[in-house]
Amino acid sequence: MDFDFNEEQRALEDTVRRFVAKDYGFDTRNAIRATPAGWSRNVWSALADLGVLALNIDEEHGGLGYGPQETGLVMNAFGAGLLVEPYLSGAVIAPALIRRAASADFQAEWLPKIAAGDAIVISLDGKRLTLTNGKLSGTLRAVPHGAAADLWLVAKDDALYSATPQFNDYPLLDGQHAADLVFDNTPAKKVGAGETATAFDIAHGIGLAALCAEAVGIMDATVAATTEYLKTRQQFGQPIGRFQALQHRMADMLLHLEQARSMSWLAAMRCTDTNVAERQRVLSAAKVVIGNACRFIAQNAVQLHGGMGMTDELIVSHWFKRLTAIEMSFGDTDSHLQRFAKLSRAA
Amino acid sequence: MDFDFNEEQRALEDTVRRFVAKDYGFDTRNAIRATPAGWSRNVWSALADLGVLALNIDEEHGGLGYGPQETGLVMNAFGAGLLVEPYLSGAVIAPALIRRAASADFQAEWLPKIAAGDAIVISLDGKRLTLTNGKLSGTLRAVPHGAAADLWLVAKDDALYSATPQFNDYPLLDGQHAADLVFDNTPAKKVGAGETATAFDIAHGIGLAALCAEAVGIMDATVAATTEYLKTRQQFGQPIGRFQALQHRMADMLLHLEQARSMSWLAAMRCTDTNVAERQRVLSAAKVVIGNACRFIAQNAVQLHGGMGMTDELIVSHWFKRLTAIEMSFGDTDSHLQRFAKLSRAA
Amino acid sequence: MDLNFTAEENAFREEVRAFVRAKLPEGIRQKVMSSQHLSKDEHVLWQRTLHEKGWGGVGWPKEFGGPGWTPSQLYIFEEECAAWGAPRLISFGLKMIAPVLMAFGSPAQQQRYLPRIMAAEEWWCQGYSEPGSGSDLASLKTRAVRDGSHYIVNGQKTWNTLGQYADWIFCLVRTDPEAKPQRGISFLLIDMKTPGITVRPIITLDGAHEVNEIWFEDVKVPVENLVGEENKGWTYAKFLLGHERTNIAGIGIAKREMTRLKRVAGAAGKLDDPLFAARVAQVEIDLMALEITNLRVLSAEGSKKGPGPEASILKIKGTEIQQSIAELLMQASGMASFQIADTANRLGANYCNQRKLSIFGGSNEIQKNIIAQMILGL
Amino acid sequence: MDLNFTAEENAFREEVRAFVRAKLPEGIRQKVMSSQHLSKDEHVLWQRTLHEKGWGGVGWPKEFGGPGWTPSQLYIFEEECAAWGAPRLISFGLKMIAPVLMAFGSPAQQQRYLPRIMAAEEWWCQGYSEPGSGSDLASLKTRAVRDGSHYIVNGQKTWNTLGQYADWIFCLVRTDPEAKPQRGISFLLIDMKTPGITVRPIITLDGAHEVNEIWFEDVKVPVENLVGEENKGWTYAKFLLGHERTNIAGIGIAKREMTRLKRVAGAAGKLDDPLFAARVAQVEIDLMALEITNLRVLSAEGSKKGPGPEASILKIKGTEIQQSIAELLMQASGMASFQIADTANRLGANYCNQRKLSIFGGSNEIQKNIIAQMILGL
Repeated sequence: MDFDFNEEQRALEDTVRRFVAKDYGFDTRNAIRATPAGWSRNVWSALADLGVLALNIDEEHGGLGYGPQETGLVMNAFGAGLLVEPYLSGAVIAPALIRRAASADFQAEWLPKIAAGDAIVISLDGKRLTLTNGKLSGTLRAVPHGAAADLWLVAKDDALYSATPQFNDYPLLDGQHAADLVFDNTPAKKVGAGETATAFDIAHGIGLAALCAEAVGIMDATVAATTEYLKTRQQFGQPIGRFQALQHRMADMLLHLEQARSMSWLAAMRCTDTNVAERQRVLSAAKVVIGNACRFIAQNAVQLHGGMGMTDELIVSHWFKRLTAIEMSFGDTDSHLQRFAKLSRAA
Repeated sequence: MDFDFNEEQRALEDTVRRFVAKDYGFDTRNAIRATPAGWSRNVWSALADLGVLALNIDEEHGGLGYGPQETGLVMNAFGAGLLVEPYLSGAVIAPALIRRAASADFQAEWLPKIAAGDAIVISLDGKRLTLTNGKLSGTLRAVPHGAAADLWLVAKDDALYSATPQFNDYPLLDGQHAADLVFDNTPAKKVGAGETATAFDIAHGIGLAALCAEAVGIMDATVAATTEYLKTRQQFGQPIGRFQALQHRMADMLLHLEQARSMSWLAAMRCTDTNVAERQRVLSAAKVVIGNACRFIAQNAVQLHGGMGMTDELIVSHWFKRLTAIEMSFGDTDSHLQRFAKLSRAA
Repeated sequence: MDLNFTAEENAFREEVRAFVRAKLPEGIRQKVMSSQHLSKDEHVLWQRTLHEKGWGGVGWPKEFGGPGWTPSQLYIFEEECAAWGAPRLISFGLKMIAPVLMAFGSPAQQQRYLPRIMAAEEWWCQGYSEPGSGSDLASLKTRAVRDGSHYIVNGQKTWNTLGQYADWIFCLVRTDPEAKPQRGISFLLIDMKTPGITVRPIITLDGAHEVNEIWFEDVKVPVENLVGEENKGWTYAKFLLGHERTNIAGIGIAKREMTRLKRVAGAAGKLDDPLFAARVAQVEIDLMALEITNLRVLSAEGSKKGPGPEASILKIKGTEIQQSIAELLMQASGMASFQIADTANRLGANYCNQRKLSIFGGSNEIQKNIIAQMILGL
Repeated sequence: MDLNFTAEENAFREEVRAFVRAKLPEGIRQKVMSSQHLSKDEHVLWQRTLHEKGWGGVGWPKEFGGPGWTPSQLYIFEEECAAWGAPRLISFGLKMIAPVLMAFGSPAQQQRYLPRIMAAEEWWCQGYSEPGSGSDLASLKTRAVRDGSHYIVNGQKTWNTLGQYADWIFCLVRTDPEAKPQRGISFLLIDMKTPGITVRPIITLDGAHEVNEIWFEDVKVPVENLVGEENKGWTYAKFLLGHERTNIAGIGIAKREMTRLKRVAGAAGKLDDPLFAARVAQVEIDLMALEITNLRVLSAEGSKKGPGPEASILKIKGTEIQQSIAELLMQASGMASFQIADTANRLGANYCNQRKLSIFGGSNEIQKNIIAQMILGL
């Protein structure tokens, strides 16, 4: 066993952390959030320059050929910085799906564009859509960054299609955008076939592991900021961090954080496991631990910041909202707990 | 609304509390517990003299004609004293069942005996027994005080029977006894018919309300004893009750206790309600609140007593065990939570 | 012991119910039922509607023009109002400054201010907390220096709720900086139109403008606006905090929101999920218990003066329950609840906003200190 | 980063597994698997079996006759032993006094005591806590007064685990009552057969005799039984407490009991209850996470000396998980688990007994203090 990151991984982490610290401060992020699109093409180009859009793309297609561990390090940093760009959808999940489910031609055309920041692809689960005579119909609600795409991919009936829906874009409380996508006899072009469902499940799992890493990045920052607040905020003639009840609350927050960190690493490790049951079991366990941690840390960070935690001015309230959203995303805690129970019983 | 007890009720409460304080101390109780039967006929006679065996019996049958409220006051005191006699089964549930389900002749014969302490009747749910040609068969496990009876009553197929099973008596960790009762083509004599299932459900509900009151009596004593311990136990140069984390734990224990007390009163009020759904809804809610409180208060009382809470010498560890048993009796918290959810949805 | 309401109380409930259903405008009701913030005009309209009925002074004794209700009647009134979706009463005038003026104000102050509170002619706000003085309120620093017939006030207040609508603010100010913290505080009434007052909005995490910071820069306050005696303000402040805790459990609102939760969750199919259904049931049960606990406290208050430390039990459990319901409402609709533009439901924003309940009005941590020390004697 | 064990480690696991399965007597295994207390002979037998294999000094370096395992090997060993139902190693000798003697004892002490611990020829027990000194250990009062070549010891120790079997006790005693509490403590080794020692059983709430009180009345202890320097005992005591926390999370035992829980609950049909199944799943998930957290701490320890404050995280979560499993096991069998005579399962008694886990070995409250102060710097 080895719990250390190698030098290459550390360098990547440093690069991304420096980018967030220097070019993606809280004010910058809020200014981007206030624009109609709610995210920035300039930032996207900067991410391409950093190389992080190429992370999940193999070298023959212009990528770096990294995996979930490196993605996790990037997501840690983007989490703390509350990045509002469609990184998870466009640079993690979509390439993971394309690599596994699209035709060679499609890969050759699109993966280099994604790596270079020239195209954003959003992948969709077609289960709730109907496909008749090569045309898709149906509505997908609240798709994260659903309107930010240059190309939409739909996994449906063991094949992969591209199609262009109508959309209704809107901002969410956590600073991200989502869209309702409407397919209405929309022509669908087949761009891959075979093992699509498995590929989609793995890509989705890679996304879930990345989401877990984002949450850990936010929780790390939240616990640190709350600790710092307790050291500086004075009441009754001493820092409030001297009060034992608050100390114990912070200890509980740290317990949640460390358990979440462990499961985030395990999820990164197992999200590409070919054993379906084991992969899903670990991912569900990770989402449960991280969901519980999100809830506990978010609520208590606001509580311990008192009134200040309720203001829009402090980043802690924005971390709170993003953590709340993460708990509800990719299946909520209850649903993963029940999936785990079922898988664990079958095991 | 009126949350006060009347003078008659207060006098009853005083009598019982004085009895426990004077004649049923911790050592006396433990000596009784160490006997093979695990309870005392002498104490039973003393209870008859106090009048508390006549509580749930109407005046025409030699009783006092009281109800669940007065029973609750008695159970509060017996709870704190950890009474090991079969009061709940023999003096609360059985008379409640007999009054509602037995023939007039049977009532006239047995209720006065129960009131006078001359007979102990245990009532049983016959659902898991078979009745063929007037003979009962089947085994009922872990019946509280199942071996302490002079007469066993079985509610089966909307009629009430008396029958005499074989039994295997054993002591439990909480100081009470239970027995496995074996019916093996045991002759059953019909002693009442009609509305038996309803009568049994009401009698069982009256028992549940009384059990809740017993729990509140124990929790009251437990919270008081733990508070006292925190005031006297010194560590780090001060009473440990000065430590804020322990203060907040005690506050949480008090919250549980007061919510439990409220529900115990509501249960006493509604356990004879003729609206089945409302009666069961309140009783399930009460059991959930009291079950959660039992668990929280018992575990934390031991925790806050430290090593002392783990010893057999302190009464707190015996309260712990009885509270643990109560949570599992008459349907555990999960089962009542689910029954409540179902009833509440149907309402 | 009898846990049922009397026939008179039930008749009173019918009267309130009929009145609220007849008089509450549907538009206001819809906003309340979907967790939207109300405008000043909407609040004022409802208060004036109550006033016309003779119910303007909710919680006030008859001698000051109130309806003179018993605690049970007050409870029934608030429950029926909440159930049908009437606005919360704006408490700063009615339930905070009014009881203080009745107990400690001069007859002139009582006559000047109380009728206008009842008639919603003047809106009050609260000047207690400061950036450096939250839980430790007695450390407040806003200074008032006597200068002839005036006090000159300098300092800053914060977490001022709805002060953007206010005509008056009641303020705790330090008049003797040499004395022990609690001994040098006075209680002043300040006209919000006085020069030198600046109100700056604080936007909260749900994106709403509900609270403010207020700066005082050489604000001249006539000495007749002092309540009671100089340097005795801490006594009045604590009296006010006690009264603020009436109806602190928010049972009526919680019951309304519980009904909403069961409707929303049922429609979303979430009650078919046994875990979700169990969590809803657990909160519903806790609420049932708290309602009885609340009535017990009310009943005990009948004999005493004002709510005792038991109110801390109601504050903690009441806010926990309201927060749990808000959370379950959000979870029942999932990420759809996070749409900023969804003003018709606001379930995500409502969850965020309700986090304040365990912070404001004496944080739940402070309430546990009170329970441990005042009730348990630790 | 690689969260898999190496091929060498996997081979080692196979070796341990094969050994345990071949050598552990079935009778002992059955008792462990059903939460029964073991006799002294059974403990000794297992320790001697390990010793014959060369594994008597579990956790010890090679220079003192131990197998010299890495932290990962130690972890694997404990996990495999637990899984198959081997007895817990009796830690008082192996994991408490032995590391202290290795670090601070004289060569003569090391040669005298260590081999007999490894061979289970002498049984040790612990004399730390006193009736007035639990969490606040440094306030201990047992006195040792130097009298020529002996110390004369008077006082009382408590919560002494399995001292009824012990040949030796290591004791913290006060040798300088004038110094600050921590500065006047010494570390003594005392022969349990010395006149003046009385052992009184403490029966715990599950009815078992696992702990004792020990009285010392003019007990003569040769000065060569002092460990290290006089009045420096607090340093050695803290070192010991650090070592006590190796394997504190109890992952191996928790995994075994989790398997048992799923078997018992499945047989009782409780896994068909969605609420119960969810609670089992939650604990299983927490345990999965803690296993990784434990391995992370182990891995970080490789570079450092002894477990740091992170061990407090393992203590808290580990005991919470073990207690939850014990509770679910009890609930799965309901009141049937409360039969005193049911020695074949002891699920009720086991639940009661496991409450000690969050109290002993530094209460979980003390562990949270450590986390807040040592890790978070509050």
